[in-house]
Amino acid sequence: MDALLHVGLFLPLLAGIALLIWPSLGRRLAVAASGVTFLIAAWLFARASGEAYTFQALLLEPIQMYYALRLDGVGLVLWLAVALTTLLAVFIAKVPTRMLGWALLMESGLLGIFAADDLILFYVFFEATLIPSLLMLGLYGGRERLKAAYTFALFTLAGSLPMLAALFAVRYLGGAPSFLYSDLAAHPVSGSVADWVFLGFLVAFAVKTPLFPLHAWLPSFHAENHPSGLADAMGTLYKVGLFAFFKWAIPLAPEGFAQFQGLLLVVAAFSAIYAAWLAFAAKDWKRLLAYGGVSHMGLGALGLFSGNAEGVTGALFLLAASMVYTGGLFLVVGRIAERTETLEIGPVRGIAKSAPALSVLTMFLVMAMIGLPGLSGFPGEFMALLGAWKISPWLTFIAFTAVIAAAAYALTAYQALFQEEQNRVVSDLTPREWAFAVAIVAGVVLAGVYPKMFTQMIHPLSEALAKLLGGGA
Amino acid sequence: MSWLVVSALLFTIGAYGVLSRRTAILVFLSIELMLNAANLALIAFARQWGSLDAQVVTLFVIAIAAAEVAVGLGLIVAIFRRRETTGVDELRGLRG
Amino acid sequence: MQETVLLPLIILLPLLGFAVLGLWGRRLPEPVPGVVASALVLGSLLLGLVLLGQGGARWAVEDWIPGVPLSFVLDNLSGLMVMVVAGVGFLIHVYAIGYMHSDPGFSRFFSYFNLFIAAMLVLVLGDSLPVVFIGWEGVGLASYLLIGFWYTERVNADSARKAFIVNRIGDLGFLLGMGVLWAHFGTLSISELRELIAPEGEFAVGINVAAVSLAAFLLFIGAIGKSAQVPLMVWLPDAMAGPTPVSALIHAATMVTAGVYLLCRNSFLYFDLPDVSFWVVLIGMLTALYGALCAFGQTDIKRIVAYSTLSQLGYMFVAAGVGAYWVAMFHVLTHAFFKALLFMSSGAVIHALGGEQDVRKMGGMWNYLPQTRIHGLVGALALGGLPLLSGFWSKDAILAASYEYSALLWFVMLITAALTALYSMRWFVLVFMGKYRGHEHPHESPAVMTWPNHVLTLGSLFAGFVGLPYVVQSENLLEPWLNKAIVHHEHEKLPVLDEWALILVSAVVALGALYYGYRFFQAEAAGRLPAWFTRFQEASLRSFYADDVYNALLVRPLKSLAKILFDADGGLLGGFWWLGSATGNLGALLARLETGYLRFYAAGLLIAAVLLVLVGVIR
Amino acid sequence: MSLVELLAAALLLLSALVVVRASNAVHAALALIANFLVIAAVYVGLEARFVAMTQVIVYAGAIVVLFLFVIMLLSAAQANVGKDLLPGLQVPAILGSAALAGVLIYALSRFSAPANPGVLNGGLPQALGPLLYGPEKWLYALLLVGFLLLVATIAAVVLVEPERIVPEARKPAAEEKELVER
Repeated sequence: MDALLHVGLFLPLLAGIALLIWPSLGRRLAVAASGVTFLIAAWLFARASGEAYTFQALLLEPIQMYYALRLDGVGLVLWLAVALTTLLAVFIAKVPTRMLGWALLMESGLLGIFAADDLILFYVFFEATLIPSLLMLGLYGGRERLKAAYTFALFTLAGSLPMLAALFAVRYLGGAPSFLYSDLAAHPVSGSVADWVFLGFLVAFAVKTPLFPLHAWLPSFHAENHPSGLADAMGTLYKVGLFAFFKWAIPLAPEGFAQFQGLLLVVAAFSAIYAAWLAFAAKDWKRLLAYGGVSHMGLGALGLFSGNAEGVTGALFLLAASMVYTGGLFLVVGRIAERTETLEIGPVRGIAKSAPALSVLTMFLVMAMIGLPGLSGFPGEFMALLGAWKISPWLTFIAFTAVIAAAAYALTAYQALFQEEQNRVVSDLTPREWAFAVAIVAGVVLAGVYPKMFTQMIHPLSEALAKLLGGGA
Repeated sequence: MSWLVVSALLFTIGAYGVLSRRTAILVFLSIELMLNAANLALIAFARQWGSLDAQVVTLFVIAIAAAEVAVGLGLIVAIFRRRETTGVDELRGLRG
Repeated sequence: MQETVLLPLIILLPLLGFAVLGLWGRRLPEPVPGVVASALVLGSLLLGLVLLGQGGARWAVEDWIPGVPLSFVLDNLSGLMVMVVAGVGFLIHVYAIGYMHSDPGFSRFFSYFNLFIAAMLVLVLGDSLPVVFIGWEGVGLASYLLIGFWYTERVNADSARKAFIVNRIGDLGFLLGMGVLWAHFGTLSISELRELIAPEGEFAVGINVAAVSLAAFLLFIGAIGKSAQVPLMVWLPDAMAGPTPVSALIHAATMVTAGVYLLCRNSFLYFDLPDVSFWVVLIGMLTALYGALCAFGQTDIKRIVAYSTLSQLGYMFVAAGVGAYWVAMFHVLTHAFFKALLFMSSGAVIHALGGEQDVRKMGGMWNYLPQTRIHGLVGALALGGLPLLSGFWSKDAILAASYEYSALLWFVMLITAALTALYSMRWFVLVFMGKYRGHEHPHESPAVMTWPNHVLTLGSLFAGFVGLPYVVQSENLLEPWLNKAIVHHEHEKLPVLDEWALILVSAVVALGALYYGYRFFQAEAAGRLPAWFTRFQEASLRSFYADDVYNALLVRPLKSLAKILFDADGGLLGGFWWLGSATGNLGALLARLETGYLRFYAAGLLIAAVLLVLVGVIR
Repeated sequence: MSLVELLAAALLLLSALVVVRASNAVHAALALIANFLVIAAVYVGLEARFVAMTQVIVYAGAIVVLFLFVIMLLSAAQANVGKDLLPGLQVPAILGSAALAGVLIYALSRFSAPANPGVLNGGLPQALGPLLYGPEKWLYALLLVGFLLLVATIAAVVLVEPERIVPEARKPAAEEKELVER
């Protein structure tokens, strides 16, 4: 099992490097590598027995840093989501071959983020993933790409620095013998140190969640990225903030979390409704999806910060699910943009007439995004709501008015593109796109109809966190 | 004790030289003066404490000063070749 | 009650139809998708009846999401709804084979239709609130897809979107209601909640009544949205943009009654909460009156019927509010028959006139459509409450129940009943009486459309006899059968004399109003109406400006605020950039200290040295 | 303080003043040599004989001579070249130096030597050698300094080397066209 863990983690990296050196290897290699990675993730998921897959090797003796991997239920679910989305993305996106290589590099980084069990290792993966993401934006982005890349880099780095400080503080002030999660969790910091440590993590992870007002980099990031949606899908996967809060920030400084909980709940609720509202005014698909994503993560954050088992499970489920459907939507929008040569909402209308299957696929993903029960968007949102209501009914009410707004913005945009008088004839799904559609529909329906498959992996860990926070199950 | 005072005065004079001289070579000379003042202080301390370590350090200072002079004068020559001047005030390309 | 995997099969059959028709339907020749879809619905109906005959069934997956089971139950209450949904649904499917003939989206239509049936069955059979909610939103989706079925017309797409969004407002109430129940009772299974809250026909001791009230109220908001009650009624008339079978099935017979069903299914929340029930009654009463008034001014044949649906839904809510849950379900049943019949007769007329929907260009159909005229007449009379027809019995039951609640309520409902009789006659007279005012060549519908209407006509005539008042039949069929599945308070029966008096009054009022309406609206057909009535009709046509008020108060401000915020959000990023350049400027300011004069720096060094030594010494 | 010592101190300060005030750079360099020689003498008096020798050989002998060479090479004997761009610095320079002298002397006045100092053995090579080359003390520092001298030598050579003609930079290869796959 160990070997599979490492293969899964580094195969995309190697394939990505190979693609960067020899682009003539082509998309086949990218699809094969991410396909194998997905199979490994699925195999590990299927074989999961409740015990996590772990591996440890001492890497840097003087500071007791380990190459430590731990793939527990949450990690497995997220691995599955990342591997599936990346596979779909490199399978479908029409991009220069080298860009596929960068995407594979990102995949390795993302898998590492979810598997790392050593805080330094986590930090390394967390930051290393930034590089391919930035390069994709900088190399293949639109006209304003450099400004967008600056913004993205500045926000991320401004977040990382406090996190680096917090990372050392949590070990040395907490008195842990190493950076291993188990050691750090056994020596949590307390008092005002905990506040500062949590604040440090908070800044870094809020950028990546993203929470208001640190979401400001996101719209331009998506709007300027390559129109194929590959980089956007990978960027969606990179929104790992909720996971990072769950795995690191909250368990390592629970007292700090308790200090900030009220504020965080307010911010999360505000993010949810604010972004949903903005999405309504968005004039192009990518900004719309960007704001929609912020809104969903706001709902997820509300669940996570409520700190009880169902809320946390909901948040993590929502995170994994939104990776797939938001990523998928970015890719589909990319395919549409290729046909209509614009991402703007408005100029092209009525294309459902000539591309019915495409319109159904889009409608399906849009419905998943606005949380239609029976699709993967719903269970996460719903559990987040159940958890959040216990903590703060009013905030829950305010935040979840976002589901009304979601229907409004998503259907308005859908109508503008697909319905009304036809003014453009486009081609319908190609066989390749059919394959993509079948895969993503299967995934979204499976997670929506039988969420138990995933929640039973996540829930025990959420319960553990809730217990740590004193809430109980 | 008194040599320490002399060393302090020498150092001050060197510092004054650095501030008042306008050619690079003379500034450099003043710096050598300051280095020597420091050396003198070290030797005086060595005497008072009876510590040979300070004398060893003095030797190092002399050796490093030699290296510094070699490089520093090389710089002055190279700059002179390009700018036809050794005036320190004229060399102000690095300003905010 | 048996555990059986056949129960989800009831749902899976139409779902299968949805998937198969959606994927491959376009390759099938025309009648095949319709036949397949109808057959599957019929299969569901038969399976449901068999299981019901065996005493009901249940099926569950525990911990579908943590703490919430995926569970279905078929008891008498859901059984009745299965009969209505799959039974009437089957008839309308058959009808649609004729109605949608030669539409390019023929197979797509039946695929959506099957999706709707599947979702509605999930809603009806669900035994845990999230499962009900799956169906709840699923029917919303199907409704959205079908209203916007002819999506190339902008107005259709707009109507579909409006329906979905307005429904979502109610859905939020549903969601939050579940949040309350979860927070206080830790379960969302309906049967478990029922055991916890009302174990023996009474609220359990020490229960948090405030929480139950809140949950009940929030769920009621969900019901308001789905059943188009005041103030969320604005979507239903616009929903008539869909094909007529859609209006018949979704926006008359089944989906819109889901709100009523929700109240009855969760009657254990409401039966002991007079405050919340008062709101239910009030909303229902307002809706009944509002719908009836709006129906007078409409010129679209389907919109008249749509407003009558609003009004009748109001009746059902009143029944549920006063605690007569079986009566509400009774009215759901009879209403399904006669309202589906009315819509499908309208459809037959529209079909006969080549798509014309304006009643001002109709009239005289009595002479052209020998079968549809009977359907239309029976439908209108049943709606109007002609004694002995199904509508009369269920409406009478509601009136009796509201009389027990309050005489004032009874009076308002009676007035509304009179209005109902009036506008149902207006519909009939404008469509069927007088001379034809259009230029088409009307022709009767094919058999595939008339036969379902025959069946519905029988239903409209006789369905009322399952729920006769006790003075006529001491124990009717429906009440004890339904009450096995409903938590409710036993009411004192009215004295025999009072009961007869009420029946008599409503019969007389209905007869009188029907007759007066028949006479009065022949004047409209001839274009001779009193001026006050014309003015009233103008306001009524615009549904008393509800849409305008919403647009002015909500939609436009929210939209423009969204625009403002969107720009402001760009400014937020600008704000971060400003922070960056402010730091840069500070740096530039400090950089001015870097004069480039070597000796200036040396002087700085000297001063620093002096200070350092000073600090070192003094310390 | 003996008379000789006072004389030496006076000579030191005087020659230092000449170094910083002389208008001819050659004079300044010569005054520096004088200063260094006097300091060497003082070192002898302070029981640092090996250091004194080094001072004479390295400082007075090599370094200052190097200075003289450079002055000659650049014909830079004239000390006050060009315009004084910072005329206002004179007064602060004097004041600052005086302040520095003040605080330094004040600092020294608060300092007292230990009662029984160790033995210096006249600062002879026999005494210094073991320290300088003893691996437990200064050996590695010595090696490092040696290395530093080597680097400085190379640096000096590179710095004063006449400029070479740099061949024209290669033009960047035409940007590789990447394949776009369907």
